[in-house]
Amino acid sequence: MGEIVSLEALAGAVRDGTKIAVPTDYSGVAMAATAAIIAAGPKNIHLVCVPASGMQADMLIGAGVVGTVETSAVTLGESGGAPRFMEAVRDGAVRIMDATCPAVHSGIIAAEKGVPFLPIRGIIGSDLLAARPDWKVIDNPFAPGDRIVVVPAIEPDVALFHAPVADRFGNVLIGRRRELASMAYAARRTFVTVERIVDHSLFTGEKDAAAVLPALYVDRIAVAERGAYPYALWDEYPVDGAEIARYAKMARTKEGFAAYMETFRPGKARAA
Amino acid sequence: MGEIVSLEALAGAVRDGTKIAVPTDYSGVAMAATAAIIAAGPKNIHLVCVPASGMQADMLIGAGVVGTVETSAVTLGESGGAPRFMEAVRDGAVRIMDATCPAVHSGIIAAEKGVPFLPIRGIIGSDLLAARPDWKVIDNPFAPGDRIVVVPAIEPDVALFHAPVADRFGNVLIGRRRELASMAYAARRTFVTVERIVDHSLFTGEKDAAAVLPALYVDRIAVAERGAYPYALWDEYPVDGAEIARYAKMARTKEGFAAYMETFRPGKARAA
Amino acid sequence: MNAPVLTREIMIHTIAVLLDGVRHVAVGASSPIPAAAAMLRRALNERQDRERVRISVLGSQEHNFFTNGGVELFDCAAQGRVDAFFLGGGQIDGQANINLVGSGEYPKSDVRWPGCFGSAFLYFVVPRVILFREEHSPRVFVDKVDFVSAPGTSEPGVYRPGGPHALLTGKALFSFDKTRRRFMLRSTHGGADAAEVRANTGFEYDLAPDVGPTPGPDAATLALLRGRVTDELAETYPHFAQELAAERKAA
Amino acid sequence: MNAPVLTREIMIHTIAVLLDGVRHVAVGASSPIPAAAAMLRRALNERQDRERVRISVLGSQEHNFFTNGGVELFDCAAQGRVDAFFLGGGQIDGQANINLVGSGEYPKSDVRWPGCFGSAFLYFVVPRVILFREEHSPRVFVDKVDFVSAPGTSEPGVYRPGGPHALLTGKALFSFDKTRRRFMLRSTHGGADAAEVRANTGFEYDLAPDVGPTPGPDAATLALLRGRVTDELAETYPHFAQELAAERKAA
Repeated sequence: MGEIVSLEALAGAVRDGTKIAVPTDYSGVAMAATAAIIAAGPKNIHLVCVPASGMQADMLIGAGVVGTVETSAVTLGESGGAPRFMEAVRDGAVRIMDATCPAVHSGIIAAEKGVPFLPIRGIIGSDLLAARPDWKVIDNPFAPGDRIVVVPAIEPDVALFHAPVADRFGNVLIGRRRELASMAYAARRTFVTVERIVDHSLFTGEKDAAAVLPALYVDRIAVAERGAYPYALWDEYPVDGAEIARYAKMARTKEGFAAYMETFRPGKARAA
Repeated sequence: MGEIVSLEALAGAVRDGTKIAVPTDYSGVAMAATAAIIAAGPKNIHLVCVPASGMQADMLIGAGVVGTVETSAVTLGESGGAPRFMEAVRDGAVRIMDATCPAVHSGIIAAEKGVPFLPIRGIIGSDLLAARPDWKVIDNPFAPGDRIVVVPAIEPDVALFHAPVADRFGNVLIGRRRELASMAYAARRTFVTVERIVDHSLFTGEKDAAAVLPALYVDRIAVAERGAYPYALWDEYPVDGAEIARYAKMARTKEGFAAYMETFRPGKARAA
Repeated sequence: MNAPVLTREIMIHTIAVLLDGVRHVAVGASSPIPAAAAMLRRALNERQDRERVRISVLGSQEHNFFTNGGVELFDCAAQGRVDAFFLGGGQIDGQANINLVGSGEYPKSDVRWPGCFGSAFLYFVVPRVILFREEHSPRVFVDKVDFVSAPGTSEPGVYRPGGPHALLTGKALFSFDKTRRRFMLRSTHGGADAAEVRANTGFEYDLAPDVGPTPGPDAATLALLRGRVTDELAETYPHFAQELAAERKAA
Repeated sequence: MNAPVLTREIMIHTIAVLLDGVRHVAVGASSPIPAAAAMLRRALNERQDRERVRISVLGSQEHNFFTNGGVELFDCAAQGRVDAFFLGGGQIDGQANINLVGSGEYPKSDVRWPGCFGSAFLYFVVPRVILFREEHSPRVFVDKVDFVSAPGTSEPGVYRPGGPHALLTGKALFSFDKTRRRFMLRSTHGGADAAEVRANTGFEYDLAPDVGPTPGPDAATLALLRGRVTDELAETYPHFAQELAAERKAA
């Protein structure tokens, strides 16, 4: 648990068909690991966005490693639509499992709690129900006639995210980004990239402990300085909106995307 | 939200029939508020122990303010059984809703998530199912024949606990005791006693924010120094096991209990 | 301060009026007009010594008091603690159904949009959902959406404390009648009149008896908007605040 | 160091053997013998350069790495991340049903105990549940419990990755056969032999072919137990560590 490895070793454990959960843009996106996964080139991965994604999903899809994308949205935010995602969905090059944010959270939390499903309000009357035959509508057992949606547990093979700090015991600082903890609880294995590893335990008091994901849930840790770039890492560095805009423009064509990816080495270059 | 009031004003809002949720012994037990509630003397309260209780439940029961106790256990730990609880259950003086810890958590979390129920593994084959007709067994909608228990949401009128610090904006430090947050999310109103109130915001960074229950969920705050005594308050003071043992001994009889309660004024005496 | 009232300022003020009485409003990270309106509502309430308004800006570090991760907004809304929220859509139809997924046949849409986000949930549980879309054109306001991300109304028996309260565009303000399942045009702005709105709307709707220009802010409210609210806005939406300032100068 | 091996030390060692292979064991706040056994297992694994053993002491601030509140133990166990746990009971019967609620008619029990705690869940999901009760008497080990807090076995089709692994008392060690739904006496200690165990047990059970004395620790293990493990124990269970030391002196 909490083994410290190279970025390549971490990324290499994402194999063909792996179901991999990633967090949303502001929550610690493992962009350096994303580049390393693309370099390793697994096929047909099932990407679960918790609950949405941006450049990370777009890149993985553009690089051809994704077979299925399960998400509430993929967008480059102020830079517009996610071009590789939009084209792949339009062309049927990836299977899309459209969702709505709280249903993704509920699926992850079902796995966290070891239950096969969770009920959730809303959704009834949405075309999502037809798009997601794996969701069902049942009678509330406590009020017959009250119809309610149930979504199955989402059990990722791997949860992957980026955080500021791990300690050498394998504990990871996640702050108030508790969806990262839920992803780790739900996943069979959890891979984390961090800005740095410290020698002292992150469990220094009850208050500090609140911000920690315990090593029990963490399998591999790799150092990747500025590993969320161009996304922000809270309390560390802001988003580089211009870089995302540059990506958005280049990725409009397959060729432009390829050219962008040629030089995309977040973390690595900076860690040298 | 987050209104700062006197201990008496806080306790006075617990009325006849109020459903009140309280945390377990090591999680911040509002003992000073308990004394104040007993002094106010509401009748027939429905006490939900999340998921178990000790001296707090025993005292409230002994003082005759409890109509129903919903709990996974009531015990004085190393000091033995909870005498007023045991006698009241034996005599039928209180209605007991026996539970198991994770089922209480699931009921609270169901309310937190605004769903009418949560599924939970285990329990099947336990006599708890007969004792709790409000729990049901259904077929897992995703695997017919797989029987699973569902428990209804627990929606307390009031969540009550003790914490080290609130800020003047109504935010409360709860550290890693996240069940306190769940109780507050689930409850219609949340009352918190604290050791002290500070002028600066507890939201000073992402790491510190992880330990905070936001004011949105907090209705009334009262200062009660050493307000968890004789229970521990993490990072503040340890449990006073001798005092609990003294209570355990005196509370064996109604008279002994009455004599103990005559002098039980935690927090108040110390705040003077 | 003496520039004429901009259309965007009318929209901000209109939303602030629609938010009258809310205590907690959530806005998306890239929704500066709703955010400005929420800030104006907060400032107005403070000036009038009324209830405090809390604003959650999703995805913001600064203006976000949630501490339980991404799920907290949805849980908070399900608890009834979010009074108002904003939804848009690539398509919105006359029954207030919204489409955030794509136009054409699903899933291989002609034009694919990002996805439903939280709409299929929040539209059901937030009491006052304000539909907001600046572009007012027949391609947005269609007779029937190609994909229902979230329905405008629900059958009896479906748990639905929330739903559409109003629709605001760059040209018009509509109210929504849940029983009749229809919008009603209340007023127009941005240089449009009722005829232009009719020409640019692909669905049927009712007309209020007194359709006129959407009222703008009074002088004191405008001063608040151009002063304190613009300053607050600049912290989170610096680009938008600059745009507004430039528009005022040019006007 | 030369005191004869105490019964409690045999029990601690026995549990440590039962814990062979676990990676995460949870123990109750007032369970010093199981905690000592878990600490011994951890120390043994370290000496043998084997897998690391994590110990969660429930309710402890110091020896508790959980950060998601009281629910985390149960979620963690449901995820399959708790390999071993300990349960006791006011009554335990021959089918490994346990009763933590009370004796006599429910709910107005003759003797009321604290309640089920997490037993009705953890007994189902923790693979290696060790039943532990020092008192070995017919009032504890009954033919049929008056209230099933948690059943020893489940019908086919009931989700049940976990269940009873062994029963350790102050007099005996039993294994449990889930298919036969019966205990089997493996060995005795604390001055008891098979006949005394028989006389003090209210339920039927099988006999292992070779019932003999429960093996105690070898010299190196005993040294580890009396040294490092007792020191570790003293941090969380100072009273129990003192008791053990006093017993050793008196022996």
